[in-house]
Amino acid sequence: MFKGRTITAYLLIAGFVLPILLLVMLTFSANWVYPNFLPERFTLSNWNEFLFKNARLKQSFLNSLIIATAVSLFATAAGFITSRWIAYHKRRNFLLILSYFPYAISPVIFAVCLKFYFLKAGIAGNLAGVVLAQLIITFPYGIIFFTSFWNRKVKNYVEVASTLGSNDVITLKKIIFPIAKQFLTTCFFQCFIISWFEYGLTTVIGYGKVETLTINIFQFIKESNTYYASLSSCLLVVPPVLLLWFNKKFIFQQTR
Amino acid sequence: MYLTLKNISKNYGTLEVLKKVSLELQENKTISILGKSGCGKSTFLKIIAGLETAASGEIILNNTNISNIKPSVRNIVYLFQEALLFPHLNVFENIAFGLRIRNVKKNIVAEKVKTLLQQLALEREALKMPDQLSGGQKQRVAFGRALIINPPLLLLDEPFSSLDVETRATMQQLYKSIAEMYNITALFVTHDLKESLIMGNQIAYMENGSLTVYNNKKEFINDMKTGVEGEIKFWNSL
Amino acid sequence: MTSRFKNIIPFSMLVILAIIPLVLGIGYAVSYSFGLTGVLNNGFTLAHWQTALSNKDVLMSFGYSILLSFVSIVLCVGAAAFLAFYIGDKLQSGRLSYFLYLPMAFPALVAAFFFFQFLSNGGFLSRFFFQLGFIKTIDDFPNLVNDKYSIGILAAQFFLTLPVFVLLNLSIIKNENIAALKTLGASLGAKRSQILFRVTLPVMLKKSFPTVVLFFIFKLGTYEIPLLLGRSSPEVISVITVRKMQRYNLLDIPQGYVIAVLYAMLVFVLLTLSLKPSKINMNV
Amino acid sequence: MKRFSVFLLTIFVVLCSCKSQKEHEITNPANKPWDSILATAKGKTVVMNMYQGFKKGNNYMNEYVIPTLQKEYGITLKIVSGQGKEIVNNVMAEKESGSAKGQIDLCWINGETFYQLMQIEGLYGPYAEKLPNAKYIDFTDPIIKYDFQTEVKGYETPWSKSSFIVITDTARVKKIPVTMQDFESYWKQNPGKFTLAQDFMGLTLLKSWLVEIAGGIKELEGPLDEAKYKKYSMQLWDFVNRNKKYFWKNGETFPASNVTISQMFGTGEVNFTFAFGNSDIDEKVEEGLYPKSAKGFILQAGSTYNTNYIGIPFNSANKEAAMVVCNFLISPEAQIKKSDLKMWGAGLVLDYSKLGANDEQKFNDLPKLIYGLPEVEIKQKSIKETEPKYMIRVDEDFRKYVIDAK
Repeated sequence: MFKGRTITAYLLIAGFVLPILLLVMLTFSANWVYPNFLPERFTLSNWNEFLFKNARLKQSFLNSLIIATAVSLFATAAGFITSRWIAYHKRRNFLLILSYFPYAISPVIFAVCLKFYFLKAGIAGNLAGVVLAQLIITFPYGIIFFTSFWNRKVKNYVEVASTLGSNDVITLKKIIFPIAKQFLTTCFFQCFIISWFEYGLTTVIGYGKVETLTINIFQFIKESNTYYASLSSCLLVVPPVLLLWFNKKFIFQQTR
Repeated sequence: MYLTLKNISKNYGTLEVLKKVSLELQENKTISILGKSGCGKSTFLKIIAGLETAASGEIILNNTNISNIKPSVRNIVYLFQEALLFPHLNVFENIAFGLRIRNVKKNIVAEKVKTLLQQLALEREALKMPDQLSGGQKQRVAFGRALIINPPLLLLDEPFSSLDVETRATMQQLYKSIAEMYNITALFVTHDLKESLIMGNQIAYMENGSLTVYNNKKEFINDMKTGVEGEIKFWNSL
Repeated sequence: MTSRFKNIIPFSMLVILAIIPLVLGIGYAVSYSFGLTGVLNNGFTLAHWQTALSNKDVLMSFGYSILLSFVSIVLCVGAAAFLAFYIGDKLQSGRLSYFLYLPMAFPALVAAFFFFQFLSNGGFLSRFFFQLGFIKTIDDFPNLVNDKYSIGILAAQFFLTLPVFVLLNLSIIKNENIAALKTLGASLGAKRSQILFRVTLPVMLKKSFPTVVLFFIFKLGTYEIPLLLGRSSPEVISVITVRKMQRYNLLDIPQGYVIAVLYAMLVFVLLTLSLKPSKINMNV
Repeated sequence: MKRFSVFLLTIFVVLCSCKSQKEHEITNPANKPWDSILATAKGKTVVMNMYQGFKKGNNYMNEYVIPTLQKEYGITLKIVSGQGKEIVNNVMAEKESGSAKGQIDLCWINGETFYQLMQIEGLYGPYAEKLPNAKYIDFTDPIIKYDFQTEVKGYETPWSKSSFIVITDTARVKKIPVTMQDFESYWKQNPGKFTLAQDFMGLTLLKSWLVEIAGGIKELEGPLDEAKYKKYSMQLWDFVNRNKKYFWKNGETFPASNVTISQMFGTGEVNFTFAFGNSDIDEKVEEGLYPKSAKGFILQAGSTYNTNYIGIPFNSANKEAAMVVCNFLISPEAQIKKSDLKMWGAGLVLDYSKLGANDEQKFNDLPKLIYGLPEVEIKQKSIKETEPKYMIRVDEDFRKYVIDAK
């Protein structure tokens, strides 16, 4: 009985770790010919290329980083403020369903429906446009995330503080922020990851001109460039894994 | 009169929660308001504290009409059923909160908090976080947090209802002594008959949004709807 | 009044970032599908709706997506319930619990790419079997990607979603105090199987239902995984929408918008059903 | 709530009613003196849509074209993935939304894409013949003058010529199938070892078979004849459908791109792959992907021979810079580099006889193909492209009658 459970646990874990190991292996590979399990030789050249030569991958990494940071900062802040308004609103449920909609709908379909307006506004194919487009899906996520924060208890804390003589600004600084700190960081990182992982919306609104890591991966897959695709996959997976090591909560998001 | 409430009404949609409630209270006195849950007690207190606005009526405290003043300026402290201690602050800082936001000097804050901690028998708990306290201790901290700013009026919304019988008795005594020491004027809401009799200098009864204020305890006991008589009969029949 | 002014900011943010894009996006799709916008469109017509709805591939795509999402969710929910009960304690705390979160560090695109490298005929598994002598040639290896039974897609989605449901179940077991309920059931004389089917599973299902529906909706809109691991036909909704919008025959584009509108309606209905008042609970 | 919905409705109506404005009639930049074009081009960034499925092609662009343009003309060239339908779609979306500053300045196109871009007036021109380096190109050559039988009229710059070949492995396929009949019997004996992609490569194969069914390209010349197309294409779909059970994965799915097929050819999963351009085999053998026994051959119908071009979208904001890039890409230097097997190995688009002695020498000094077909053989068997509509119809019907048919 005990043994069966241990084996199951380790098998499960092995299933989760294997993809990372194999992807990492591919990044160090050259001439991976069928039917050999291992490549003919291991090489640093792919990494060498990324770190010292290929400006494109580095730029994509940077783009991904900039977009994700901007998106998650704004989505967290805006989501926090807006969710408070919605949580105490009479039509709370209606507004929430409205917020769920852009979050639940397929980003790529949403993007093809919105592309026209982005073109019209002249923000398709640039960083700002991609950030805005990603905000359209992460901002509702922020709202949904924070609605559970604005419960009766928090409302009561605010009321207590105000009867003790605290004005709105002080209450925000001394009561709400400290209580919400954990929520805010978690939301930030989850929005960061949503943005970091985004492909469909980014490729449609970004025109492929705004190259992010996911866009790179897809291009490499199209070119059948397995080694580079693995390399950019690893770049994409490493930051969330680090976050995980830092705090499990940060990466617990609703994987699509 | 120190506190005068005139014809306070409130409704949620078509539901009338408060029907022209009026009340007068002298300085340094506590009035008990007895009522079953959902009779409008909490709304009543929230309106006095300024956390909710009344549909009509006036609140006059110390000769000033405070009906339209923001809660943070009214200084009327509202104590909830739950202690609602700020979870990120320790006992000392919870009590100090009212002074900290008024930018009171550090040494004065320390002194005042220390005195209160003594009076509330919380000295050993000063550095604990709220989740390390017992129910009674939490309520005492909440008291301390309220008292430190010398509120002109204290609103207590069933503050002891979640405590066990013994702690409750201790707290009631503690409140009485503190109320005397600090010259507190208070509205004390409870659904416990005995508690209402113990705590109040004056007693009122609320039902379906209407308030009956009794001139003395005798009148209160004689009123059928308060259920006092039934209670007395029960004990006598034993 | 000040409170009114304070509400202006959240209100306008909601309108600008959520409601306007929603209305504009769907409005555009609707008007395009009826021939009201678009370079090659000239005026109101129901023709695109008629063509799209009479096209077998469109209807099949909806059927296929729904079936695929359903199977994928059932697999995940079933396996997650089993794992949560069987080895829940091991996954809840300790070093192993960290590994449970690993798949969440994978974007769908990378998961799809990995499963292609792993399951395709030239992939890791096939090579492994070859080395072990299970297969003689590359053709002996079964079709696991771009295959008839969508095994590749299901595998990738299972990998991505399983941890979410395991964690969900673990938290429900903890919060709903399932252990106590089980004891209670037993003290009332219920047999083990009765406890499972009358107490444990109903409680778990009821509690996880909104999340399950939400994930069903997510799966309906999935794009990258079926794009890389699916077959040319039938296609899932996202893939067929994008393909219809990128046709050589430009007159087919409105059909893509017909699909988008239908899909949006489906999502809206599902959302409204699952998010009945007070069921909103994202914090699993 | 009511007020709110009215507000939204208003916004929507306003946004919808903004009809795409007519682009301004600007004076054709191509008429300006070249010096001033060069001056305007300096410091600009040019975005180019390009099919990125050729690794060597990407290398040519990244390692040679981009740095040289930067150094010699101060132009930053940015390559963005995109081809055929995507390009047409993007240009159309921009047209619809009336965006005056296009996202893309250059695109690598030909055939049906060109035809469609012309259909929606999505290309800028005419300009190609005004480029200084146009002097090296013979614009009267029918293979350059007509792109899939559509006259180019200066709306595209020819970039290279290439021909369609089939690749197989002589170690695996002893008797190379050439006719459709050969293939049919090969498939029956070797099930699962053949497939075609849903991209231009697969479509070209289908068109080659259409030509074979029609009994030669002569029959399909000129504008698409509905009756003829119906007759021959029905035979084609019948042919594919009755045999697809012998295809890879029983013909239940077809790879999106020929890149996948080439990979599978490398691993031995399939025995045939396809290429535009004769140098593909040499490249991939050298790369280690194809076995040395790989061999190219030409189908019964002949080798479809076409030119691929570069176009400038109508709303490019950097037309001058785009023209400078075009001009550079057809310079003898860039073209000879491009023909180099070590670079790309693409077919020269310049008229050999117009090259200077120096360039001629350089071109002749390039390493010769080892595995590819002799150029002469391809020339002999080359056939011209059918009209673009054939491509469009074959694409549609392949989906309708084969992929979606159950």
